[in-house]
Amino acid sequence: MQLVLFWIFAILMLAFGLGVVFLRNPVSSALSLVMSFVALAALFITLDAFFIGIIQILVYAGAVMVLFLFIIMLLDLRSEQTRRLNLAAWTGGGLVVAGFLGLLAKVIFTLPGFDFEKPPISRPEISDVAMVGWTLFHKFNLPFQIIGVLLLVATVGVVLLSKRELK
Amino acid sequence: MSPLLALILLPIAGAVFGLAGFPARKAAITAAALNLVACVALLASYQFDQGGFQFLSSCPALPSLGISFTLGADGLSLGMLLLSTVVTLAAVCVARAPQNNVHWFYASLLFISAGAIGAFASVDAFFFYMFHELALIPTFLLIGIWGSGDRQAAAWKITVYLAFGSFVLLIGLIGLYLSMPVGARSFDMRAIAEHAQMGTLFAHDTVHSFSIFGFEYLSITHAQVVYLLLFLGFGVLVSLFPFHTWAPQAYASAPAPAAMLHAGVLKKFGLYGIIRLVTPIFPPHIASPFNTLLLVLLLGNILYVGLVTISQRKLDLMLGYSSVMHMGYIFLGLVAWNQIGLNGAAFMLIAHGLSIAALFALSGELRERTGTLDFGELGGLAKVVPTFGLLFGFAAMASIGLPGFANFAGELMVFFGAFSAGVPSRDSFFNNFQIATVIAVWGVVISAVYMLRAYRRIFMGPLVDRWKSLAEIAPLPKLCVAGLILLLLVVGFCPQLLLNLISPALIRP
Amino acid sequence: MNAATVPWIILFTPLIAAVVILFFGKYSKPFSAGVAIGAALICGFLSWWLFGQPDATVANSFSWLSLPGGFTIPIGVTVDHLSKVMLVVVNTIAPIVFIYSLGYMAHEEGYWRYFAGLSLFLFSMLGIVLADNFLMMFIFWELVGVSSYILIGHYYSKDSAADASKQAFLVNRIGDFGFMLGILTFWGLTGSVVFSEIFQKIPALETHGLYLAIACVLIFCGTVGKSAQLPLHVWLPNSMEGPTPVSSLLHAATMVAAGVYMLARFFPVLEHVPDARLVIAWVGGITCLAAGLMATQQNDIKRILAYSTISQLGYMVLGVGVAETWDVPMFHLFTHAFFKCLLFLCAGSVIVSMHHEQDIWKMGALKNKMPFTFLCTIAGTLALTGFGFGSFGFSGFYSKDLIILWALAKSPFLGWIAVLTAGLTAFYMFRLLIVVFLSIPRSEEAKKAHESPLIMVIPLILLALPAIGAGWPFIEHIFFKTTEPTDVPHIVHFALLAMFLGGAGLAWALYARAVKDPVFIPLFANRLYIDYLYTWIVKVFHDGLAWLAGWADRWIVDLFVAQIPSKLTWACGYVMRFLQIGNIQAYAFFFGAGVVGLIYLLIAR
Amino acid sequence: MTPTLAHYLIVSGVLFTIGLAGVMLRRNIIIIFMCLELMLNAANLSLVAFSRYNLSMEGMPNYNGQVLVFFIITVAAAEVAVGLAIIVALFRARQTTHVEDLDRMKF
Amino acid sequence: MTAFLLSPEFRVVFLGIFLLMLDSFTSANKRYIAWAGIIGLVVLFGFSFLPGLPEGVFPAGFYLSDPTAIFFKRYMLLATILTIALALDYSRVYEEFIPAGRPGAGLGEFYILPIFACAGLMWLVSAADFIMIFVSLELVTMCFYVLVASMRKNLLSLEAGVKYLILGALSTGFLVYGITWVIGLTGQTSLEGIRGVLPIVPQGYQVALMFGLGLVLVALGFKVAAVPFQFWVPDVYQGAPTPVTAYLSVASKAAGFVVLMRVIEPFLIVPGLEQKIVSVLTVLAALTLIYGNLAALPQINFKRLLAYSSIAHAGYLLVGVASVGADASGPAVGFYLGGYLLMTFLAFLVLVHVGRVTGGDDISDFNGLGRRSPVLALGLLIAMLSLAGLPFTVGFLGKFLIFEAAMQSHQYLLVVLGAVTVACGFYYYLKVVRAMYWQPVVADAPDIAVPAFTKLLIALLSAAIIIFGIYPQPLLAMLR
Repeated sequence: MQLVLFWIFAILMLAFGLGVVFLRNPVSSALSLVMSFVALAALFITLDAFFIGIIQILVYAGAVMVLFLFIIMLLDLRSEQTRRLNLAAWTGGGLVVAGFLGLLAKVIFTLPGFDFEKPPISRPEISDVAMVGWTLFHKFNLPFQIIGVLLLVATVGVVLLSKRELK
Repeated sequence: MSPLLALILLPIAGAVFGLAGFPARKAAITAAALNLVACVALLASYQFDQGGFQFLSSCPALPSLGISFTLGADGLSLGMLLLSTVVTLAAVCVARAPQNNVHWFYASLLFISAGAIGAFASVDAFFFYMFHELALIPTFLLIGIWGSGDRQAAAWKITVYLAFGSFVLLIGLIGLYLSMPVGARSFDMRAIAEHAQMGTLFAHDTVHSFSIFGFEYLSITHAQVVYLLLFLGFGVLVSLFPFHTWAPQAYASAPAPAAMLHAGVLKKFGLYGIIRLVTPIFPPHIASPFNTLLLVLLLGNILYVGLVTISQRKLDLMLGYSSVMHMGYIFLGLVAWNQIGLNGAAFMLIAHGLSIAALFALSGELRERTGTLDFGELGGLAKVVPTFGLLFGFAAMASIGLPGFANFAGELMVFFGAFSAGVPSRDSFFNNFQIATVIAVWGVVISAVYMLRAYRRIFMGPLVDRWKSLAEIAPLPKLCVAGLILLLLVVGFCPQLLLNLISPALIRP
Repeated sequence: MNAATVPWIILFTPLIAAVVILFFGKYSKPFSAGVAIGAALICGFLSWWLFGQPDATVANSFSWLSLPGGFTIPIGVTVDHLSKVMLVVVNTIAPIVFIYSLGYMAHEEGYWRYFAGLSLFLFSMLGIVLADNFLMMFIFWELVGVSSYILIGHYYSKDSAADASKQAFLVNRIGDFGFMLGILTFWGLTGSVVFSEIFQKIPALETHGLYLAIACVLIFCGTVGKSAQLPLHVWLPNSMEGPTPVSSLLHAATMVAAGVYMLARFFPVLEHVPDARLVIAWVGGITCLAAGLMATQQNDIKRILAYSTISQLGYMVLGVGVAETWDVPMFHLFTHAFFKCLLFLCAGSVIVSMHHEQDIWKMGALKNKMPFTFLCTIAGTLALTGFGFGSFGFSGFYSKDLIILWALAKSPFLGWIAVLTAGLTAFYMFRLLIVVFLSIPRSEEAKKAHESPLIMVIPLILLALPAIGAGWPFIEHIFFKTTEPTDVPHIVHFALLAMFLGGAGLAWALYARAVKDPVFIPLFANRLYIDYLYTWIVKVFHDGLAWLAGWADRWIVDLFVAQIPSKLTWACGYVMRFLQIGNIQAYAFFFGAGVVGLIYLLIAR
Repeated sequence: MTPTLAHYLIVSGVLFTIGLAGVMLRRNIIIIFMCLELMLNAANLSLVAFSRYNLSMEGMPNYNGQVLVFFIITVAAAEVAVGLAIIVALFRARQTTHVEDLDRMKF
Repeated sequence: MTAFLLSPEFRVVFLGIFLLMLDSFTSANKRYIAWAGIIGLVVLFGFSFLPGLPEGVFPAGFYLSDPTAIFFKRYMLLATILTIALALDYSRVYEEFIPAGRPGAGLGEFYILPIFACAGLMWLVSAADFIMIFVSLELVTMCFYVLVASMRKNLLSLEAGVKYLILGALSTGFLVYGITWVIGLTGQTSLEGIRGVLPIVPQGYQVALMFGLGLVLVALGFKVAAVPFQFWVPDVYQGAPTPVTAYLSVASKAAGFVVLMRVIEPFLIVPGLEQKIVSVLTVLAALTLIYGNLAALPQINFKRLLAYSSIAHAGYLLVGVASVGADASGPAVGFYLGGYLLMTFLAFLVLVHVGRVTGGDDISDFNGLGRRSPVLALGLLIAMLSLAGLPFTVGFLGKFLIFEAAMQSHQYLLVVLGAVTVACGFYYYLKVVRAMYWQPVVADAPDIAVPAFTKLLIALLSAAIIIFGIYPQPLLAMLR
């Protein structure tokens, strides 16, 4: 059952991922990405990472992708005009992708003992939100603060980059 | 504080004063003259009966690597210092102030001088190396800005070449450093020599084998790598064949004082370095496999470059090539690996420095006057500028090793040294060294050919009309060149004067 | 003043004179001449004084250059019979020629240069004479070369003089090349360069026969260069471009004889090396014949004498090769110095009165206008041709015949060559005498010629006396202890007389009335084409090789060690730059490719 | 029958590769940017899978990995904000979002 | 907690926030903000020499306070000070290219963002945990995205911003994916933990571990501009505002090297891995040396030349990293970076002034600088000589130490390559010297006036280059 679900979501995710790459219209691409993220969130949930799954939908599929769509609309981007088909780029890209996949395959298939089933969690009653939160605030407190600074910088940066010139 | 530091700082001070707005030429001449006086004073206060390095002062610079700023001088370095200061004074006096950037011009000259003096006064191999490089940029600027002919190409060539050579050398020095036992490593030349004597240098020599597809094409020990690197590095700096092509071009393009300083003093750095850091250190079993190679190369200098010199049609190029050629003799003395050859080589360092400086001074003067150094355009000048001709004749004769001049004694020792080299017993004759000596002696004929040919073309024969009103050499350059020649004659008549100074530093078992 | 210091005084007086003249000579002509002549006279007196002293072999040297390892080059004088004789010869002739120069050079420029050069020459020559070791000899050997260079090039504005001086120096250097190698070889064999030490060790080296022979032949190269033996003789005739007194002193009487002197000095070694002496004898014999042949067809008065000098030097070298002691060649050197010097000075006298015309075919019938010169020339000619019979003759008669006798004794072939050359000598010398002084005047100058000033004539007379009598046995025995070979047939004396008469008669027959040369033998007139051959060799091989090397340096060596590496590097950089194509996609692709490559290196290898 | 760790790793690897392909092949900067997000998310998937399968000693998922995912998502969001601001600025100046138009600087 | 918050990084962040407020809530002249930033950073720089915080106040395994970290914290502070100083001189040019409602708007951020970047960099050099590394690296990168693209009216700046954004994000992707694998396989996020676990990690995991580490190396290679991940460098350097370029090429690169050395260190204890890592680093170093030096030869744009030179220096530094076998390799790299800071900033300082007057940054814009402004020319001369590696400059000693380490660990190939490429370096650095001193001045080019503060900076930097080039001990002592 889990396996079936896994495959469903995995195939959905990959298919929409391919959609991002191959759809001409930016809007389609963006929507495809949203779908892919949603499928990904589902996969997270199959891994018992509920908090991450929710965040994925809220932050990614929600906020981030809305931003993308908003910008695409704002800039009024049309579907990518077929300039000339860059054969070199496609062959080169294809080769790199094939190479990377090959290496990945080698890595994964040489790993011993990775085909074991999911081990049961010892204390399923503890909510993973609590655990993530605890880890975040206790163990990873310093990085968390740094992330704060990072968000501040991003805010300032966006302001700086978007100021309009008053004529 | 060692008085040697003053010797290094004086030219720099002269340069700084010049740059700061004082009359550049006067500042330069004053600094150079003071430096010469200081050097002579040092020589006078050197304790000959004691020998060894004196005027020592040391200040740790990089203790973790055994590097300290150590100054000191023994007889050999004093000889080189004397050469440097003498040639510097001559060069600065001979120099004609250019129209633009006079202060930079003199500052560059003084920096070259400071670099050379610093190198010769350093006991620490690291600083010895560093000081030499100090002169690289002034040379670049001097040739590039105030040179003549194809100055840009020449400046690029000499700079990039020397940079390459000196980094090869640097690697060699590091290799030498690393072949000392851990914990006792040092860049101090005395320490290196001591290690060599006690056998702790190259104590754990490792063999590196290089193979390609299983075929081992090179098997070489660490010591041999270091030896080759040092020889190659120093060789490039000294224009060992076939790495010589930078020299003639650069000297031909350089303004006369720069050529004097570089060919006369700075280029001796490499040979001095070999005397200090290669000959006393490497045991024959490491060095001897390369003897044949080195002999072939230095014969390339003597024979092949000699022929190239003959084919030159311009005085400046010819002098440049001739200085390359003479390096071959000095190398021969060094490779001979024995007392006589070593002394001969060291002796020639100084003699050649003086004579080539005199020649470049004269050729520079000539170029200033005539605007050309082409043999085809000159002729019969002795008629109008007899003193010029006389001085040039003296300098030319010195350079071809006429007895009575210092060069002769040097060449003689080199030949004797080389002839007796590599002979285990007097019974086995005609090994590589002797064959090389035979060929090298032929070089004496070759150098006579090009020098006399040049003299014949420039000063003899019917006077070309263009030069009927050529002015005689000015008093100051005349005095300088005459001084150089006088030194050559004094040392040539009594070589023992110089040998007493340098030979205690050149003892070989 | 004692026998130990006098040689040093003799040696250095001329040097001091030269330096003084160099610095102050240009201000006053008489001063230059005075200093030089004074120095030469001092040398002359001291030499004679020294000659009168008994032989004493005291070590009289100091170390010129010595190294801690035991390598020492001394500078020292050796005062033995040989050097005393040579001192006398040199220091007798030199003042005479110096004085003669006063007249000859009276109107020339570069007076101080000339006298400084002469003094330098005298210094160098005396150094050779007094040297007690090979290296000292080599040093002065080179110095005479350079003084010869200066003096030949006295008229440096003339192309021919400039070329001649250069050639003289270079050819001598070629000889010195061998000389130096010889010194090195001897040093290698014996560990010393000092004559006396070498002589001591030579007997022990008999086993190294080949090396010893090679060493001797290499040393002999020095002689070949300096004494103008075949094949390095070409410079001597050309050196006649110098002022005539120079030709007389350097290139006839003394300097060129230094080679023979050196062989004599070296004789104790040569005695042990018959192979080397054979080589020496042959070179001498061939030289004397070839130079004699060449002399027959020269038209320049000085050149005739020059070839004659070469020929006579050939005799001397032959003498070294065949005689039992060094006295034989030295005896000829002794007599030759006087009469050849005399002949040159006579020629100089003629040349001056002919306003520097040197072609004998422009002269003629000068005997009445220049009587003293004529008589002196006759004396010189008879001395040179060895006129005499039985037990009386001119100086050359004694010395040259002695060499011929020894040659016949050792090798009949060489002996007969020498005899034949004697006939040639008579022929070309009488040709000169007849054409110049007898027959008819052939130019205006010849008609108007007059005797030279007294200052030139007196030296002629001073030299004529020894030219006539220096060979007389009682004089000879003061200087030399010659012996004659025992088993030589007496017929040779008649043959020699016949040769003299034949040569002289033939010359009379051919030239007594000739307006221009009735004989033309291109082979001899062109000096056996050797000069052309050398020119060609130098041009094609040496210069060609040099040109090739120059070309190679520029286009091959420089190409490989500088141009190609630098250009190639630059080009590589230039091409690599194009990877930086500016396109993000391309960058991403390169990035990806880099990732794949790096990971591949890490995990797949 | 449940999916194994290898399943997740393969899927995430493929997703990562798809993202990489998109970066290399698409010409619109915004889409390239989206593809970059894909890559980050692929990494997230792997992280979560690892954390779920390699339990810590207490038998709980390795939350360190999940925290990293949290950080990645945050950073990605910030990055998107800044990135889109830059892209908008570019579009305002150049009226294009095509990478091929960005070749003022090269070599 | 107070001690924690008063760690050097937080002080810097507080300074930044304070300045931000100053910028927003007062209408002070923006120059004062810059000055306040400089003074604040100088004070903090001074603080760094005071006795440090007690160990143990930081979460174990996250934050290192070893000498290297302390040295590089000072390094980052200094780099930031210099950047802001440079920005001050650059402000006139910058102002032209930012759309602003009132004069000086946007300048404040231009001065303040480097301070936040500085905090990130300081965290980065102390980071001992992959998550920490990731987060602080992103903080730095974020600042740079903004700074590079901030001259929005300058198309080159925008283009550079986009290029940096895309490629930077790409490298982040690889970094994250690599970290995923490393964390996933070892279960540890801290380097300390990984070091502890590695010996017991099954043999079969090694390939996957190398895969992960390789991807991390890729991302760090991107930061330090190692070939083949250097493609962004020339374009971004050329397009970015000059102070940012300087900052990027010094601070970001230095941090990259620190992290690189920290990250590979735990893996070196496994013999099989060590050999592979070293050989990969060797390949990277060789490629970087060759590419950086050779491609610099034909450059005519000075900024681009400096970009290639920065790649070349990354090559020498990688030689040092690849010589990890030698105990001196860490200090050598540190010293090299220290020298690199001095000479790079000196070069950029001169560039800012020359660019301000000539309006261009081609090498030909430096023609006759020796005449137009002897001070600038002398400064640039020293910078170039030091970059080229001429003795008596800190650049030479850096190369010397690197070569020494390399020889010690028998990296002969790299050493020889280094010597050859140094010769190339002489060529292109001296091209600038040639322009300054050989080439004639363009007709009626005015002399360049240099503010006193800049003169002081040039003098200080030049003096430091020479003094540390002769007496490097103080720097080296800090590193050991």
